[in-house]
Amino acid sequence: MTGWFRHVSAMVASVVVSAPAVAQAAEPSPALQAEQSDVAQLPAMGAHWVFPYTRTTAITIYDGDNGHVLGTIPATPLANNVITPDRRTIYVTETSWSLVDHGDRHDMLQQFDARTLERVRELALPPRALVGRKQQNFDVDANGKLGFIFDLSPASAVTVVDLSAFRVVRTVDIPGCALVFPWQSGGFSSLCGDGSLTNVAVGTDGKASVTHSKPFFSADGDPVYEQSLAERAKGDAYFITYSGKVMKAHLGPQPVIEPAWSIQQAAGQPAAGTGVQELAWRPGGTQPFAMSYYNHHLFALMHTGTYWTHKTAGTEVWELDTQAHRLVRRIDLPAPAKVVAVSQDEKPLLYANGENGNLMVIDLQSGKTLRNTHIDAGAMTVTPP
Amino acid sequence: MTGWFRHVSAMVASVVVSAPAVAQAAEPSPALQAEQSDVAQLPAMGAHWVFPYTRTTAITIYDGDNGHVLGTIPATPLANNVITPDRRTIYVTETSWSLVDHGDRHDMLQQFDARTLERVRELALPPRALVGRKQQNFDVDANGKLGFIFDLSPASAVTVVDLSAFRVVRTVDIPGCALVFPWQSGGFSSLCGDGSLTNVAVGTDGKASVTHSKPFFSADGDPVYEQSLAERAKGDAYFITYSGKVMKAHLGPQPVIEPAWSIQQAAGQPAAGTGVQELAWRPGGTQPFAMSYYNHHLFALMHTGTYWTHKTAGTEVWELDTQAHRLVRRIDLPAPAKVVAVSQDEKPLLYANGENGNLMVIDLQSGKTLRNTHIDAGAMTVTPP
Amino acid sequence: MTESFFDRLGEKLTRKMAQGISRRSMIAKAGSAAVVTSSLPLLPVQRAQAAQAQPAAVSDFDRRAQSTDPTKCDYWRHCAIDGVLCGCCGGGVHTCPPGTQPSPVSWIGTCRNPVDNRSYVIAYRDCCGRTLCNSSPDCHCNTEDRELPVYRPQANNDIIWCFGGSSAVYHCSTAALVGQAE
Amino acid sequence: MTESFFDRLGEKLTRKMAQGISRRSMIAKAGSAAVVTSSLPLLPVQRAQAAQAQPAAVSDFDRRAQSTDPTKCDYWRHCAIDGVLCGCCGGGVHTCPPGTQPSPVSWIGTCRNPVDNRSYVIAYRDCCGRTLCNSSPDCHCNTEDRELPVYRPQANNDIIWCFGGSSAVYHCSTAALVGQAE
Repeated sequence: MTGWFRHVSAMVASVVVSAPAVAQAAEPSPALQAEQSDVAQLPAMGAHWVFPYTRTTAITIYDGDNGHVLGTIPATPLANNVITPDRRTIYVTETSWSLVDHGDRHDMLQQFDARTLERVRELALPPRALVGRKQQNFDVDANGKLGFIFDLSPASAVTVVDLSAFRVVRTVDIPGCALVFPWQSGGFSSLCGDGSLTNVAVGTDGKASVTHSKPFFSADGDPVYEQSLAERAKGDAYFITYSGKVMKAHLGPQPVIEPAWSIQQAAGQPAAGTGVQELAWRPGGTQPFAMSYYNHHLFALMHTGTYWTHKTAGTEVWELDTQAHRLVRRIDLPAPAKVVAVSQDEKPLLYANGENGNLMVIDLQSGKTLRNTHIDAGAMTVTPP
Repeated sequence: MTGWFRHVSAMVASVVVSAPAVAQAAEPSPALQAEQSDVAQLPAMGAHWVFPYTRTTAITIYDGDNGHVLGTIPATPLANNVITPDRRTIYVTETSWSLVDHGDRHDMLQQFDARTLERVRELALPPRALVGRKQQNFDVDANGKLGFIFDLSPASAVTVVDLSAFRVVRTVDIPGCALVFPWQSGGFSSLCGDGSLTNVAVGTDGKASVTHSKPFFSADGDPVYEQSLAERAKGDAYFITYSGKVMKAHLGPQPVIEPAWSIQQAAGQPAAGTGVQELAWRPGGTQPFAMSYYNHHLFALMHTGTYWTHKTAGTEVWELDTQAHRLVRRIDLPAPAKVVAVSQDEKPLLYANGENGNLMVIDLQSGKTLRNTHIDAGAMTVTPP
Repeated sequence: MTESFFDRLGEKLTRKMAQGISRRSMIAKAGSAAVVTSSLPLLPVQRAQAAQAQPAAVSDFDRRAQSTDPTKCDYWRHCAIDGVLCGCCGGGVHTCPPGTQPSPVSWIGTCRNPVDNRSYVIAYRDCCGRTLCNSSPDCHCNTEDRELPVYRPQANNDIIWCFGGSSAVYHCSTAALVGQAE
Repeated sequence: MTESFFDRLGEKLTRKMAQGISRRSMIAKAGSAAVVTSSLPLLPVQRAQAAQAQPAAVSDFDRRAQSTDPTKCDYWRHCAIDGVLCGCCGGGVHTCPPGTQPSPVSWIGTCRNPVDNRSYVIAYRDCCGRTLCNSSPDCHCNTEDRELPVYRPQANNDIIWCFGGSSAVYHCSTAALVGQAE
């Protein structure tokens, strides 16, 4: 592919047609000149680019400032993607069958160049977990050296990939546990069914050492969301329960977990419980949380409901100061949303994927809704780190 | 696949749960009993089943009488399907890549059992034509012995398949020509850019003998629609031009082509010409024609417009008696449609795929619209022969 | 590459689970060199029974559930289903559409039947091996009563439960009755 | 199976056609044992010029065409385009979006520029090798001026014009200006 592509790129000259300046001039304007086909390249990735999953075929890259499409990364409903901390590379994990719904199964890690969107290389993987898209199925550590890919076949495991050598280092079984929350470097933690963490350090020799933390939540009583947040740069995680309790953790072989605080109490309301008839503002969605890491403000999709509404779309986004444990503001959404994301600059844009397939873009400085456009947005949206 | 499937089918018992007769009886009703999973099979294919292409993933089988889904046949936008004359088999030609949009290309003929919808066998093919879906890309002869698959790579050819032995007999080059209109048996004709037919007889020894008819239409002046109709049982074709001229042909090594008649004149209107400003009722769509073969009534999607509107959606369906060359009736559609199809019984249902993705079902006896439902209907709909 | 190992492990586990052998013993038997925690999920039915031991208040879903139309999301057995109802695809509440295959393993929900006020264990078996069923949007459900994260896999409805079939491609979901929860 | 023969033939033809060698001579040279008719399509530009020799009335599309926004279906060059405009996908009117590849061959339309009232030959080159661009429905066009059936392939917009690339998967369509039609 690449060889042919270079060949064509070399063939095409940069002949540009200048449009006639005056439309209906008395003397005939010169005829337009022939054009050559070329291929667009992208500038360096901007903080306001946004990567929603669209339909069942692609991650479509939008410019959040003007709403233009910048490009397309192929992605079936089974795909997951990660933008590396240096924003130069986009990784996609993908599973496909050679004959659409049968034939040989291929589990792949694909590396895309963020400027050309060319598929630079790809790596065959052990079978990945085939579950709903979420960032916690696949992530990389802060220095972009190791990738962690959740497997479920149906036994739980994580495939560790050396991203420089682009090879599978090893697959680590994590029975009873799931998902990946990367450390700052050299490892990851997974959430377990007994309310604990399993912590896997991967040495430079490729060997894995595993520790188990004590239980700090109850999977039956008030489970931690799969879509809890990992701050790669610091190796921190923000574990959030169905009822809205937030526990900050510093991840590593011996994770340090801070006491829980309540999103609802931070907003001056009673802490929400787990009653199936207990009405409260509650988090929900397929990507219910996002964080602005420069000021550690948490954005949570909130709706009114009882317990067991953890997948229900949010009508508001609550911005919470995770250091002061207090509500900053409540943002009314133009339409109920299942996904929230936020840009990582200091003039942040907030993104929400509506249940109706719209991408909503809200300027967090002015509070204004900049756009609310149907793009067939799906269950996940990624922003550049 | 098949082995495992049989195994499961054998495992599952036919335990059926009877619902409690009285809802809130004073004495406690017996508890519901456990169920086993099983797999549905279909009855013999009914005349009122209808096979619209839905979204980009499937042919969804609907019961035209009640609107229920009966089953799903996988089909990408590159697929084409044929129901055999005995209605026992559904063939699908398909093209896929092992890694979704790259990797190894596979061109396949897949055979499905019409009752179990199991994929019975599949055959690797030479590269197929990747063009808009239409019946004329792939058809079989009236006795179901030979299949003809249009290739374009970009040279034109047709792959001939022995459907009993399930093997490729040969690929016949048809330079300058395209599509397949099957004969009653033993061959097919293709439309050519010079306004002629190329006729390919395939002998029992697998050898192809080719004849060329004289030009009978002008591809530049008033081309014959790709979606012209083939009546396999008789080896007849109804070639229809952009402007609405119908030419019946009996296909074979020496096709006999009858004089053209005008759809518009049959309706008491002036014959439509090819003027780019000439307003008339004109045929159009992605599947603009269908025929009830028991009485040879033609159904044409019609709209008002100038020449070069041959793909425009129809607002009416005109029913035309092809023997008397006269209009039977004009049927107003609930919404503009790009596809028309008709059931092949004597109490026919008319189907139309709306531009809005609706499937419209019209009872041709009463003239009533039975249904107008959003099903993400696409560019083609097949009915049982 | 450990692909073939995983293929085999997956297949082995699946078959054993389908035969009702405890997952704990299986994982121990698999003898993996890596981690074994104490947090192994119990067997589906055992777990569902354990959940039932807690006082069971009636959820909003339960209150509104109907027992007449199994092709709607509010049918009582669909209290925690995520996907397309097979009854809208040529199958039924415990029947896969033609040409698809029921997964031998499934996840488990507990739903209340409004007719007899009993709670039943429901096996949400996916039908697999064929591209997604393109049915009416009314048939796409995502309910969540007692649905737990993927680290409790047998109570999670986000997993494609197509282990052990010819291909793990998801077509639709059934809601077969397994037994009473009491 | 003649698969490899066709693979090779397809590739050879494509390369030659991209270099502007007549298709007639190529097919003759290919020396196929099968049919050769007298109805071979002319070279794209030749054919477009031939069409221009006929009196060219102004079509409804031409009358309504605009010359300012190439991301709309009524932009003058889009008189016979079938597909998604690459300008809506990160590309432009003659530019493929990043990560896709322009097909070396294309089909040909003749469209009238409302600014200079000249007719131009437009090469509708598809950009290939990536799943379909998911742009706004406004960018999905199906216009039909002078569009001919597939037996005149170089005037047909129903073909996926992705011959010769790494994969024949369709992403979007461009409308590059090739020259004046007169």
